[in-house]
Amino acid sequence: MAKVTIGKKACAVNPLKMSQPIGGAFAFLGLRGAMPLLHGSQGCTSFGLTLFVRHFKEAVPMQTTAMSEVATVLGGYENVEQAILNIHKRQKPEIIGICSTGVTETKGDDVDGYIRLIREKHPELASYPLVYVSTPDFKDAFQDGWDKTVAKMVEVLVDKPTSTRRDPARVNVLPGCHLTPGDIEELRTIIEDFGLEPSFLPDIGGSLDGHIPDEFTPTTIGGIGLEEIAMMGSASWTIAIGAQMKRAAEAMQVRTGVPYRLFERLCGLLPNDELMTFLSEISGRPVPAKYRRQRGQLADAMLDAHFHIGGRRLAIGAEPDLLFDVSSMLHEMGAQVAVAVTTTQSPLLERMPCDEVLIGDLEDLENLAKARDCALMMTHSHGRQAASRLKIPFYRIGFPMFDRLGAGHLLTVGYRGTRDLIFALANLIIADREDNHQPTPDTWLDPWAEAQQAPSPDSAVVAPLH
Amino acid sequence: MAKVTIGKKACAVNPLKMSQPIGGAFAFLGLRGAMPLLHGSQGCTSFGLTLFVRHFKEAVPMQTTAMSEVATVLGGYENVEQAILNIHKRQKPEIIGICSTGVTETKGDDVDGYIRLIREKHPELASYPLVYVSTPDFKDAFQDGWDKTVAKMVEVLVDKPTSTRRDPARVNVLPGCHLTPGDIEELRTIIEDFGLEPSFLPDIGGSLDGHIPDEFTPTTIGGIGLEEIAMMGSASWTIAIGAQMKRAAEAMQVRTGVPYRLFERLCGLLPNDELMTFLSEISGRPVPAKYRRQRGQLADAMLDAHFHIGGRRLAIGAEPDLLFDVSSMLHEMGAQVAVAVTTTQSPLLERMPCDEVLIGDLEDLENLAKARDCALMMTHSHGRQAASRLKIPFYRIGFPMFDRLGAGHLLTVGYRGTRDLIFALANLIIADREDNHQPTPDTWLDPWAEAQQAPSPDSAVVAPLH
Amino acid sequence: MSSLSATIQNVFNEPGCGKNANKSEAERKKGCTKQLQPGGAAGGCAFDGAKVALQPLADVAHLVHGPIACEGNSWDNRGAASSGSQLWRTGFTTDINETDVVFGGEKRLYKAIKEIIEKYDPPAVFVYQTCVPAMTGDDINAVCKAASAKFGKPCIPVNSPGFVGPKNLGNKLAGEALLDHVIGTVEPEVTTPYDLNIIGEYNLSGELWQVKPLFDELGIRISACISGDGRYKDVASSHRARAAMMVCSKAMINVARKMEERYGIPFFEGSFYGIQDSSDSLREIARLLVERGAPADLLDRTEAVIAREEAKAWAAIEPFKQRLTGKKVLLITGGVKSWSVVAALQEAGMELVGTSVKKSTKEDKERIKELMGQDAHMIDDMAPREMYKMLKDAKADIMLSGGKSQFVALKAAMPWLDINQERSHAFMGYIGMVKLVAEIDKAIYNPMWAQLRKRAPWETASNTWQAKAIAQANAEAAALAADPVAAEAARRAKKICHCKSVDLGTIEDAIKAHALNDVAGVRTHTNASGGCGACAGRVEDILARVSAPAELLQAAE
Amino acid sequence: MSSLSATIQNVFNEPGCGKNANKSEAERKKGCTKQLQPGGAAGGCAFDGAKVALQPLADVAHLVHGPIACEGNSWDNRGAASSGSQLWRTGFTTDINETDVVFGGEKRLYKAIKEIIEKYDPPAVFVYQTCVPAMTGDDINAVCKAASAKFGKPCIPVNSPGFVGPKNLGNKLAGEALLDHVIGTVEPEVTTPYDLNIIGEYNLSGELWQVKPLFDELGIRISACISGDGRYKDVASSHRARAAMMVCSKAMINVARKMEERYGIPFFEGSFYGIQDSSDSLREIARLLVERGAPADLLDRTEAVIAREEAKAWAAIEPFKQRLTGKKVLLITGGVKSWSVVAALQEAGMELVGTSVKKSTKEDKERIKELMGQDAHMIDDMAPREMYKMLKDAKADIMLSGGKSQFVALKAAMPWLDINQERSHAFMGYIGMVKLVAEIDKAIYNPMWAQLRKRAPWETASNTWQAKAIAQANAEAAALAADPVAAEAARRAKKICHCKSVDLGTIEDAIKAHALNDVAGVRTHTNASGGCGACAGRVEDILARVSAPAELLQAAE
Repeated sequence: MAKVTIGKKACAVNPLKMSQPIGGAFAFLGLRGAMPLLHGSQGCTSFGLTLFVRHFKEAVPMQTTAMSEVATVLGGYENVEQAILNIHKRQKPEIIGICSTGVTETKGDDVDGYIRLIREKHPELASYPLVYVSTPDFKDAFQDGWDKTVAKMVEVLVDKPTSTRRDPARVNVLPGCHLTPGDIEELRTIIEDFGLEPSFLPDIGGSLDGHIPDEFTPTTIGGIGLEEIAMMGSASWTIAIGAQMKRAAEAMQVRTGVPYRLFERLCGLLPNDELMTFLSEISGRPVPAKYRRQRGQLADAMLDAHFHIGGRRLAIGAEPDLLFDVSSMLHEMGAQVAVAVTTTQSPLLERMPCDEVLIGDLEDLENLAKARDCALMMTHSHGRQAASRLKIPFYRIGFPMFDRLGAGHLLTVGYRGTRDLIFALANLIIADREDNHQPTPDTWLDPWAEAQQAPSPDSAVVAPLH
Repeated sequence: MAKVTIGKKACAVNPLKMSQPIGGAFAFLGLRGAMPLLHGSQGCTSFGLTLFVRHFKEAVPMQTTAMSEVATVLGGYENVEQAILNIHKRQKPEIIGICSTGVTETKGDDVDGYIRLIREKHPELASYPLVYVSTPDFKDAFQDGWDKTVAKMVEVLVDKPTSTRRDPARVNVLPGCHLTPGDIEELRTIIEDFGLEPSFLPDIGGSLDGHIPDEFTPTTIGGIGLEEIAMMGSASWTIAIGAQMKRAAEAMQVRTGVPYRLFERLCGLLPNDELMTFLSEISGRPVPAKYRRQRGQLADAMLDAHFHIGGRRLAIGAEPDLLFDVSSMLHEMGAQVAVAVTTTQSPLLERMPCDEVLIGDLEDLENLAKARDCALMMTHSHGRQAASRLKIPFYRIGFPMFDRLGAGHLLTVGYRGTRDLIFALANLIIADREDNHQPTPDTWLDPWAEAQQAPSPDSAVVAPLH
Repeated sequence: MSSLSATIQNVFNEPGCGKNANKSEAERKKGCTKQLQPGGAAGGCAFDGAKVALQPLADVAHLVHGPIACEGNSWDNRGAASSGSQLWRTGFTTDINETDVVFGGEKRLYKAIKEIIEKYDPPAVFVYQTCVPAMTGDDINAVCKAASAKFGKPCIPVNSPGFVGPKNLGNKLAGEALLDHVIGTVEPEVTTPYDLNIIGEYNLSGELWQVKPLFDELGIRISACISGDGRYKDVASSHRARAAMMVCSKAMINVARKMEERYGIPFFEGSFYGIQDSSDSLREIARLLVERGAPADLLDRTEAVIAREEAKAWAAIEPFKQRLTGKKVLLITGGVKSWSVVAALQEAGMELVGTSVKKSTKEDKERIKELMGQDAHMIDDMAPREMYKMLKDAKADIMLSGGKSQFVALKAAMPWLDINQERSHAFMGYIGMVKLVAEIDKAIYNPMWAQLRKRAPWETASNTWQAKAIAQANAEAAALAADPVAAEAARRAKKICHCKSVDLGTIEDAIKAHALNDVAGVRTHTNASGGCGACAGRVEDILARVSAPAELLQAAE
Repeated sequence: MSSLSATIQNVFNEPGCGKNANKSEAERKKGCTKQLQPGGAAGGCAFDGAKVALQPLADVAHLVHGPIACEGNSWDNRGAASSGSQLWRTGFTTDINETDVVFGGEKRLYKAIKEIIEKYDPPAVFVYQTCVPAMTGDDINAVCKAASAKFGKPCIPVNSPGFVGPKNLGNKLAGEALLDHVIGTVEPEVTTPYDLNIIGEYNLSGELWQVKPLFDELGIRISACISGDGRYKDVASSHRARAAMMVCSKAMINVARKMEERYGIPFFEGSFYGIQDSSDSLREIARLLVERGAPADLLDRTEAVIAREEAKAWAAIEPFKQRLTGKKVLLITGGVKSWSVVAALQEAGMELVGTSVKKSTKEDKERIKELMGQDAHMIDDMAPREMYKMLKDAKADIMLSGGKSQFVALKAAMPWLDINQERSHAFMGYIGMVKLVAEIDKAIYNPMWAQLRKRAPWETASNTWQAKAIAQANAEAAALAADPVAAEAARRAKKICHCKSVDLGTIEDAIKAHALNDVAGVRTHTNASGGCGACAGRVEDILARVSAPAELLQAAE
């Protein structure tokens, strides 16, 4: 059981965290024909927009209510109304998703009330899909914005089922925000290979996978359509991925009675065994040969890689679900998660496979990684400065990844995704050893100092299993 | 049209080339229950074996006729006989594949004659599958050994069709030795997604993909079975991949009448368009949506990456088919293939997308890369020393790749494989720029010297297209 | 009136601003805060603008007082280069929480400054105000004052919360912070007659270093660059420079003008984009320095350097001529770049088929006409689909623009080159212009485009998306052609003022109805040009076209 | 008799070889060239052995004269470490072609030497003969002689073509090349009474550097290490050393013995694997050096170092005790390692459940019994499936072995640690042994194993492959148990001599039929032990078991 520590600094240095409104906006990007709208000053949107554009290397739709100082003081009704009208008229999205920000939450704008008023005042918007989520910047983090937004989507967009009959082939999937478009595509293929028909809410795999679109459109391209969301109540199961999605899965169950199965992790051997077992059970089909082979390949990759990964001290900074997923997998490969830094509370924190989890920033990650002599750093692109100062290899996980290409295609789920991640990390470590840790005549000049640094046999982390 | 130069040095330094008998043995590793047998001294086998073991990180079956000095002088009949008998008795393979080596070719052993004698002398071996290929070390290279062996397999193991009826769903695939197990798996999936049933000869995807085997077996695990090979004459088409496979494809056509289509490359946008078109035509099915998306993703990856890859001078060392494939793709992305070194003759050499191709070694690759100021080196693992001396990024392609994990899963074929390769290369270049080429106050102290180094507008390589 | 409001008002009064010159006293007071249109705005806020302007100051700590969004979503995202300290790339924020919102965040801010000084010991801490603490009333001036006194270290309040306006206002508020709290607070250790300030240059991709060797050669010393590769002490003592160059962006014109006012440092607006501009700027620098007392031989030495560098640059461009002659370039950028790079491109044989004038001044447009002829295709704002059609119609070979339009060009399989802030290439000075030509050559001749323009196997000639887009545009055009009423409606629906969302028809009607003949009149009657003022030029064009003929018409009747 | 044959004969006569000691004069002449079994052999050839032995000489060029296979398939594949020149990692080969095969390759070889000297200027070129040019009659001795004369640079012929025998013969032929052409050819610049040669140590993973600091502390100077991190000049002048340590591998015993013969350099066989061995070796070095004239205080100083290092090593191992006590280790390796590391493992609380004796001498086995008791499980060669069953039956927690058996262990989800040549860890000296214990701890406690041993979702308890393998083995055992005839047949079918493929039954029958009582007799009658001689120990065991009771039986009858 990990001790959860909350950073006590007045000044966050090199933030790990991003704000929850853009986590909410991100969720809307996984709907077809959507326009996310942040209710705040224009900077709130432009910073978020820039993050997404640099991460996905795509044009990304996102709008702002463009609150001025005066509007902020007077209340944002007019801005919300005008924004919705303008967007509805110009970009003609199928849905507008609205997230509040720090400015408008400080004032206390009643956006749900505004929307009611707007619908009354403009009959053409009476039943126009508008989903609002309260996501103040000064609370919680990116992941929270996503999970609240998906839960709200379920509550607002999913029809209550009219009959109790369920379609046995249909499965809802509620993916956490730590999954990439590549992950979503992989899961889609896996689920379809069992003869099931998945609906992903949201479906960033369809919208942000970096394909060339068929037309110029000012809203999202791809993603799940509203009619498909409406029908999710007729599915036989909901699969939720990441502890953050429990809220949305429960909302779905309450609203439609569709039972859910939560997979806290999909990186690693056993979590995917569980997924395969579950899919096999609900589909009544055996696990396809492809995945049997892939399991063998993963096991083999673990064996090949454990010589390199085993015993390494790692420093990982990520949002709770991603941190739990990746660090659990690496812990299971014998690595020591010596430093774990995250952004926000989660029921997972106490179950992290390490002694301590810190809700903190990248300065903490850097200082702890240095103090604990870590051999590898994993976090989002902003960790680049820290890793370079510490002269240790750096593996980018999570959002944003703005300084490398292909962020949308990174894979961590499934046997195959786990295999590729393990190879990538082992190869980083091998390269680092070759480049920076070749033995020299001086390596053992003071051998007993080095012996002290050997993995402590008293470490509570590496507990005997048999 | 590239000028083909043959190195004139008496001493090869840091060889790029590997010998053709182990290329032949490699082909046998793609058959189920096979035992490759090198007719030579035991070192011939043990060096090859070590190469494969270190590349695939797997136990690999391979045997030797263990020629002693005396046996070499007297002729190897007894050793061949004893080896076959021993292997047949102990490992009980379904097939023994025999390749000659320099020693036994120098003496001039008539192995085909030996085999006839052995079959006569040992009735239990009368129809036992024994395939022999002549592969002297002092001629040709790895790739040649593979292609000769596959052609021989076709001649010996494929039944002549008894009827003219063909199975429209069955497709033979003859992959070059530059494809990895991961490439083979990708192609299998692609072809199956068109409703076709491919037979890969050889099928290293089934045997060397690094899965955990179901049992301990002293022969190959997985790979194509003899009964499947025998039936290849009833397929409707043969797909040959890499110019090296023309020989085998023609052998197949001569023996069985099955027409073939040669794909010289499968890395890049247009080559895969051609593959898709062909599969769509022969299957009568439209291109699956999955590949339509993947094509868009590749096009998008090319756009994202061309800023980084375009204009870069590259040094590539590889066997002819792999060199042609990868360098063509990179040339099409705007890179300059400034140095191309290969191992052996091929009709492709003159068509390489560069000014000159040298049949040479890694010393040549290193010296030319230095002289021509290349920004990236691509070759097999043995290039590591050269790249490190030149302080330029290094990307491993081809065989062997002994200093990193996951060699068997590297992907270069298909839209997806091309996409991942492009991202990997662009990211290497980006990382190198960040680490080693940040602007400083001194960067432009002598600007006009730098201007001279700008991509020459007179380069014959980058010809205008419109 | 709060001190922030006063500062903003102060900025609005900027006499150095070309746009202001077009306004009446009353209008000027209304300010140039772009009244953004909800649901139709893009671009950064004032905080963003202030941070962008000051962050390249490399050795100071930039502390953002606000919720995580302001710094967490945006830090370390600029391509400025520093030759030394990298502290500017460290993200500092108070990351205020709910408690701070309710009870105020001043204490946290004070502690944050203390932590930074203890851990990083920077020469100064810049504190950026953001919307939420501005609303809750956190007084960053007071906190900074207290902290400066307590820690003996300058703490500079930058009062530019996002909601006060757009990015360009933020640039100027950043300048005010420097003027109020930094510039003139330290005396330089040495001064020379060759001391120059450069204002509004951020050293993106290190491009200042493309020019600096020429300064070094001429003995010209950069006292302070505000703010690229800048150092606190240099900026604080920059009031003793002899002259200043204000880089054309106008982002910090208030700094240049007030330094002239306060310290008598003459300045000129110049640019190092383009060969001619580089030479002009060098000449102007030499002239100002000599006027302020530098030895007169500087002028000749400068001319010699200019002659040599120009010759080398033209020689380096020469070999590209054969390959680039006749290549058509579409230039979508702002301000001076819409014409300053044109000469070099033309010298390399290229033809400009269009240039954007969305952010251009009247003078900019004159220069364009001068360079490209009266028929110069000047482009206002355009939608992606229109841009695509335009690219095709104009048969452009390459588009040069900022990152914003890159995806349109790339998705249309058009060569594209970033010439705005996010670019990784440095294009300043003589060598920079050669580099630009070389990069254009590289982009145009990349064999990739031919492939990307080919159809996918499943597409027929008529179902490519490009074909569909063109067909749709053509169909719309045909429909309009067939229906003059609809065509006229479409023409009149064209948006002229984006801030106030005023269309062409409304303006034309107002001009005719009220016989208007100036922008102010149009503004009064339609609200057009009542926002950022950027459309004043367009309104003038309309006035020229509509009102004149109307008078003629009346005369003729 | 060619000079190569003479050299080989010479090596066969090696009196320092323990195996030879067991042979008659005539047998010795037959040589120890392992008569390899076609279709049943593994391991490298004589060329491989020669290259392995010499390649760690870091500053010389190693040129392989032969077709591409010999060097192209094998270069830069060793983990030896050099503290300076990396030339040894450069692959040089004549890569002979068909023309060379037909017309001879001597000219190409000569040119190759020339090219190397011109381009790389090494202190010497080592030329390795391979099978094909040996067959076609290329005389590398002559070429080397001519080249040495012409270029004034030692060119050393290493006459060890692959087909003359196995790897270990090649090691010795490499030694002969050094004895014939290198050692004693240069006089050292300085000598001290503390000069030591180390022979047969390759500095894999740099592990010599785990011990060297102790030498440095004691003032002991390594004159030459043959060949790890070696330099040509050091080896050439190594004949002036005072003493030598021959590392137990026996690979170069001929070098040690002949240097003693020729230059009076006493040597001992020692090892730095294991704490006790390290101490013994240090002691022996000190003793030999003092005997040869070094000041006697070296002995005391050495004892002090030993005491300190042992104490530190045991202290460092102590904390692992709690975690490793009762852990069962299976040790599959060769020679001294089969017992030299045992003490440290036992000190850390581990239990040895088996050790391989395939390559062990009689003395090795005695040491094993001493350490592990009379019931020590000594393992000969075993098939992978048997090994798996053995691992399971013995309930071993980890297997230590060379790379060859790694895949068996790993695929069976057994912790495994490489303690042979390919390992990336350095395990020499005191610190090395602690590292070994730490690595064992790391491997055993890796949580991965628990996962890998779990069933895949589609497997039931009975259809896992492990279960199937065990079931099959058990079924076979049961079948044998139920059928005494078959069981006896199986017992008798066990291969004793792998070279000559002689099974247990044949040997037992021969012993009984001819009342044999020594290995030579068994060899005469069955050919067993007529190859590499490694099975002599096994034959002795059989003799002890079969012949004695047979006599007793006869006596009893």
